[in-house]
Amino acid sequence: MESVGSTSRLLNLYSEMRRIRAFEDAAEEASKGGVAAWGLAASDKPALVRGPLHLSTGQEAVAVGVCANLERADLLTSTHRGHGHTLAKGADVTRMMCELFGRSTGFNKGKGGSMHIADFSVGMLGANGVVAAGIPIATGAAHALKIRKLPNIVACFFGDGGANRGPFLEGLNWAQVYQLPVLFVCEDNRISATTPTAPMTAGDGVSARAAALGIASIKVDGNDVAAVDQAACGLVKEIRAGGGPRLLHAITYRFKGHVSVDPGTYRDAAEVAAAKLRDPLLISSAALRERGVTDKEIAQIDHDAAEEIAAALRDAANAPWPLVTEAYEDIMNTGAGVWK
Amino acid sequence: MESVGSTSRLLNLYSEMRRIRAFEDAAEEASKGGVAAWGLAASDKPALVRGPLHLSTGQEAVAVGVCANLERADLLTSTHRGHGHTLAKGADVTRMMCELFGRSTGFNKGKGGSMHIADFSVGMLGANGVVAAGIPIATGAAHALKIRKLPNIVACFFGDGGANRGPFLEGLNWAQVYQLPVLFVCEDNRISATTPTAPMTAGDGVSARAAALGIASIKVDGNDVAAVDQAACGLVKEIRAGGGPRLLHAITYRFKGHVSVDPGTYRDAAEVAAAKLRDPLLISSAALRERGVTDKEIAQIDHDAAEEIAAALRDAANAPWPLVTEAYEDIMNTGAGVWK
Amino acid sequence: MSSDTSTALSLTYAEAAALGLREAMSADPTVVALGEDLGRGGVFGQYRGLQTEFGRDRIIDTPISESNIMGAAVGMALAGLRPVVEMRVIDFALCAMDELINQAAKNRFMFGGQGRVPLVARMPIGIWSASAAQHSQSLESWFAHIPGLVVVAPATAQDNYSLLKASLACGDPVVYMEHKELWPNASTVDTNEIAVLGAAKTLQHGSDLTIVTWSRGVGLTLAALNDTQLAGASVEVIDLRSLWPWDQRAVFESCSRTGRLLVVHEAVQVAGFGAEVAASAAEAVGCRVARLGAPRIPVGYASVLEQESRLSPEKIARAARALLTAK
Amino acid sequence: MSSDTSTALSLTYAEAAALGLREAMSADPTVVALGEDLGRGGVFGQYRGLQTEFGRDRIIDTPISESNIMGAAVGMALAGLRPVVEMRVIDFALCAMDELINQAAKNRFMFGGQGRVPLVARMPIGIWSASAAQHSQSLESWFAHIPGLVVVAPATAQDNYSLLKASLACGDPVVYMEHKELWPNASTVDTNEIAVLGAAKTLQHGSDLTIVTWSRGVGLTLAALNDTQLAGASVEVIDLRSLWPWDQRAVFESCSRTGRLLVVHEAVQVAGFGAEVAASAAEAVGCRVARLGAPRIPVGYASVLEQESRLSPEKIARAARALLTAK
Ligand SMILES: Cc1ncc(C[n+]2csc(CCOP(=O)(O)OP(=O)(O)O)c2C)c(N)n1
Ligand SMILES: Cc1ncc(C[n+]2csc(CCOP(=O)(O)OP(=O)(O)O)c2C)c(N)n1
Ligand SMILES: [Mg+2]
Ligand SMILES: [Mg+2]
Repeated sequence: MESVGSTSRLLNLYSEMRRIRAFEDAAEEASKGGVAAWGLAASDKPALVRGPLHLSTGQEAVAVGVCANLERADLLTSTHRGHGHTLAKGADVTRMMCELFGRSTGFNKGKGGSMHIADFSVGMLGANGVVAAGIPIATGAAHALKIRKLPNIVACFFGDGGANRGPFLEGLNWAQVYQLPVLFVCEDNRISATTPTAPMTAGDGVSARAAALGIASIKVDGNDVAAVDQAACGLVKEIRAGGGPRLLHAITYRFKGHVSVDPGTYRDAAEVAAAKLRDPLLISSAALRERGVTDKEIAQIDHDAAEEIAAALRDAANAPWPLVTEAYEDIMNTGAGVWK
Repeated sequence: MESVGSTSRLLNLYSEMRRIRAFEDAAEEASKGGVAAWGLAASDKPALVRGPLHLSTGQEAVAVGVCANLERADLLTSTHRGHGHTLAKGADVTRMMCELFGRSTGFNKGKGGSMHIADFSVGMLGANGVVAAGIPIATGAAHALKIRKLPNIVACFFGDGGANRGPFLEGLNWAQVYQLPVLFVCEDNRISATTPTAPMTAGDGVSARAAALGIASIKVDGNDVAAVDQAACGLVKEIRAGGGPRLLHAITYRFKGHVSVDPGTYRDAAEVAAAKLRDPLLISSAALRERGVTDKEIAQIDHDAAEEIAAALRDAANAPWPLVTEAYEDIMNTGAGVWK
Repeated sequence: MSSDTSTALSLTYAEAAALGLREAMSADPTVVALGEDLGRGGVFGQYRGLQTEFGRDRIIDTPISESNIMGAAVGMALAGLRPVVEMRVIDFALCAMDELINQAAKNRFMFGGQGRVPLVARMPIGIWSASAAQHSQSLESWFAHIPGLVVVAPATAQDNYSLLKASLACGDPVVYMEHKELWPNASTVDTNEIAVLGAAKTLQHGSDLTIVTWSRGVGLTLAALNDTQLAGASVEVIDLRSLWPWDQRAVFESCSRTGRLLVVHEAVQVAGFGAEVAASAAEAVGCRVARLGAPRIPVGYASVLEQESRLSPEKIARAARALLTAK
Repeated sequence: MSSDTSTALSLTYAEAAALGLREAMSADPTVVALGEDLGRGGVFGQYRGLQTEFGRDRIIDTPISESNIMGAAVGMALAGLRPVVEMRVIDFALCAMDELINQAAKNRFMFGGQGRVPLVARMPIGIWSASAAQHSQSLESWFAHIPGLVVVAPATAQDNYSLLKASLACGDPVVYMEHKELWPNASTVDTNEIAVLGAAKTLQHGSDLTIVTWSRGVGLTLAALNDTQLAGASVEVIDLRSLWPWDQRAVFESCSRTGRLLVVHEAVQVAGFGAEVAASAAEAVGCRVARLGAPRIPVGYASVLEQESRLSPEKIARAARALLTAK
């Protein structure tokens, strides 16, 4: 990509965020209906996207700013809120949408859905239904890269709530002990499902915890994609140079409820409204306008993203379902299907 | 007990350490024989104390210095290396030895042995066969004390190696979040079984990790019982005053192998020899002599300890075995025995 | 811990549990609950209103720290409380297995009866709402295998009220498995009904075949009785309700009358608890046995895949018919 | 991964495993091992000499971080290595259950076959040397229950060589359960013998009764044949060797000849893997079945208590006699 800070790069970052936003909005819409939960009654409209759908709406700048600094052969582990990471790492929108629709043409052949979205072909090793579970996996992947003397790195996304789970300590300690090429990225939206994270978290947060393990970190405005990009760029350079792990602490905000069917009524409406004034798309487009990018150019990007997602939705809705027999495949070479 | 720093208190501390040393030496001797392990062949002499026996020889000052500041109604969780903590908390030597001998008169009726030594009647909630597993239990016990508005505190011992397990983070975070009355005590003997801990540990150690969680700590010479006593005294006062958790980082040395049958040949003999010059009993008796305590007085203490342990050994050797039927008791009120 | 007034209320499975817990907390100040998001009522509303009523000290919002949630509950229990542990879904309880198995289950024995660990670990089980492989497990056989654990799996609102209270009263660690698909099911709850752990309920009497099931399997089995495949068959249906202790007497008595036992559960069939029930009956009674559980496959996301792991009245009826006509 | 020269060596169970791993590491640079104290040869000498030979990058000493050991192995496997994970004793593997069950076992399926997790998780099982309740478990039925896991339990030095190599070659996550009391047992190992996962070994032919067992149960069962209680009985003994896949064909064929099946294992009997074998045989063959496992009690420290949880030739012979004379 173009050099950090250049207008053309910022245009790319904006455009990538816009694609993610469009994807999230479409997935949200497609998830309406279905089961009763979070205080809502079940609707009779059948949902096209079923199951827990954790939207990254409002957090796009973190995924995009970090992934702008990754190569295709770099690896990535994600959280339950993984759409943005997956798209930013280069995954195909249509195959992703197909997966959310549970179709056999999805990345996971309809076996995983949103919570397990992955595209191994671009190094995206998977969203994860278990908080903080990606951290040990990331350290192991980085360990393998080091042992195999490959030049690549691993980006490991996790949430602020995840930093209170044991694997956070075990994984960061491990990465530093073996001096592994990992960039830990804390997407700090300051909430864990329905519970504010701060009162559940002792001390000065993830950077302090990383520092106690000798891991340097940068704290950044996670809604400003240019700032995330710049910070990630520096940290990734240090990691690629063999400097061991680094941590990026990105402060952001979750515009939506915890899952798509959660109206998030436990949050103060004024807080949400204030946060939306700092929408990463607004910040980024304002910055672009300051550099002379026209409204028309921006509108064109927005339009292209909308078109791309609309096409993906159409393709996904028409894609075939998995065959029943596929339930017995991809498990183990001995075992189910043969042995049951 | 007498005021911190007074000679009579130091005499008590010395005497308690001497009892523990005598206990450990006796238990070690009684464990000889048994199975092949750690490069040693099985002996044909049947061991009186069977199973893994983790001796605290050389680390007595930590247990004694900390427990001198605990009330009987305070609680304590321990590690696999728990004899010293148990005795220092006030447990009866004979019932303890009986437990190691697997007799029905032991604290655990012969069901637990050394690795699960406990005396709930003095608040000692148990040694533990799983590294760091005492930490969450300690936080829960402290949480209960707080909820029940009791004035007591919990002392939670763990090893340097245990600080790399997830429950260390989860437990310390928890204690600080709920402002619980816990004293975390890291017995840092700088080794984890056969592996030096330092190369496996990132950052500046447990104090730094605690600080990152907002928990204040003191680092102390863990072989100087007076120093441990003084440091613990201050921390315990702060905890009792409602100040939340504290951490004591005590540097010490494990004189023996990891378990009694481990000759510890992986350690440099010179290192071990040097460490033995800093035997907590030597340091303490020298300090006592400087204060005018006579050799005779010290010899009397040593003699009394030896007598007490010898009596315990005799009683234990003559104590009855558990009945077979006891294998089916103390499990659950419904279940085994009734339900097969 | 029983209520003074006799009442028959119409409650959902979730509401019944909340009521049972509420009554236990009112009666006994040592009962507390801890877990993530409890203050907002829990993921499924099963704690709704309780934090307002009992305060943050007794309905405790916790960090995302499953190991410490379970481990702390052990310490709380040893220090005089009766904690209810919320694991959200059983899959996350896998983050707390040392604490449950090595620390809670063995405590009483290992320490020679010096202490007791009266905790109730709630671990919602089962397939629900396209939640895929990491949120759909039913691992009851794991816990039945562990000495020191009581294992309970209520099928109805009534039982989720009565069995939760019995579990809170039992004094030993209980793995309490609510099924996620049962939360909204409403039925009449008699608050005077006292449950005994280890007592099954015979829901339907019959003479040709005994079906033993529990949890979500109960409703599906009752529905299967209307399937044409079972026309003319006289089927006895037993809801086991607790898997440890389990009601061997009721099951053996029934199978020795019917001569045929089918065990039905949603969990994977291989090494599921159905194997224990079937093997025990084969040993003790020598009747014909068969099991119906899920194939040994992870639960898939797409409906067509998920369906392969689900029980259905049709599958149950088919398995029952096969057993009735065997040999 | 087979060696070039045919050799019959006398090796202990521990040495056989070390040799198998050494050959695999020599043949394939992607094979690594990670765990605590491996550099010093492992707790039981089963890694002796390997760090010297292969270096610290491939025989990796780790922090005491079971979650991360197992989780890192998943990441290593996804990134092109074939890790051997050492859990020291199975009880500590309880600290890594999310990583094994949710992350390793389900990975291949959940991600639609995009990746594979070829890891071998070694979890020594069993009662050994008065180690009491937290170091004595045998939890094979847990893993047999989990889709995606292969479960292996070698009984001899030969099998610890051949099955370890087969496990390393299999490409899916394997729970590899060595029994701690077998480490010193020496026997002849033919390095050309290739094991197939899922193939049992019939160690003794007979016509009156089939005994199916594995791991430590194998030697004790063979010893039981000399017990006077079994005088005159013709007993077939099958070592299952792997519990998933398990050799249903061999077992069913045998029980349909003998009409009687006894399953023997050290694990707790309730919901143990014996229940699966017995229930499967009862369903498929309709033979008489019985199980011998440990009572549902934690393993006690004192010998007299520990003994209650142990198998013995005498107990096996008694159970076999009871089945032979039943009805
Ligand atoms: C081990 C575990 N515990 C609990 C959950 C339920 N859960 C899913 S997401 C979530 C909140 C996570 O918060 P955070 O890490 O900050 O990520 P965010 O949702 O804010 O992106 C919780 C509690 C889980 N998936 N895994
Ligand atoms: C979870 C767990 N992993 C591994 C072990 C095996 N083990 C027992 S003690 C020990 C070393 C512990 O080191 P440290 O915490 O420093 O305590 P020390 O033995 O030095 O007192 C190990 C690895 C265990 N008991 N539990
Ligand atoms: Mg968050
Ligand atoms: Mg140590």
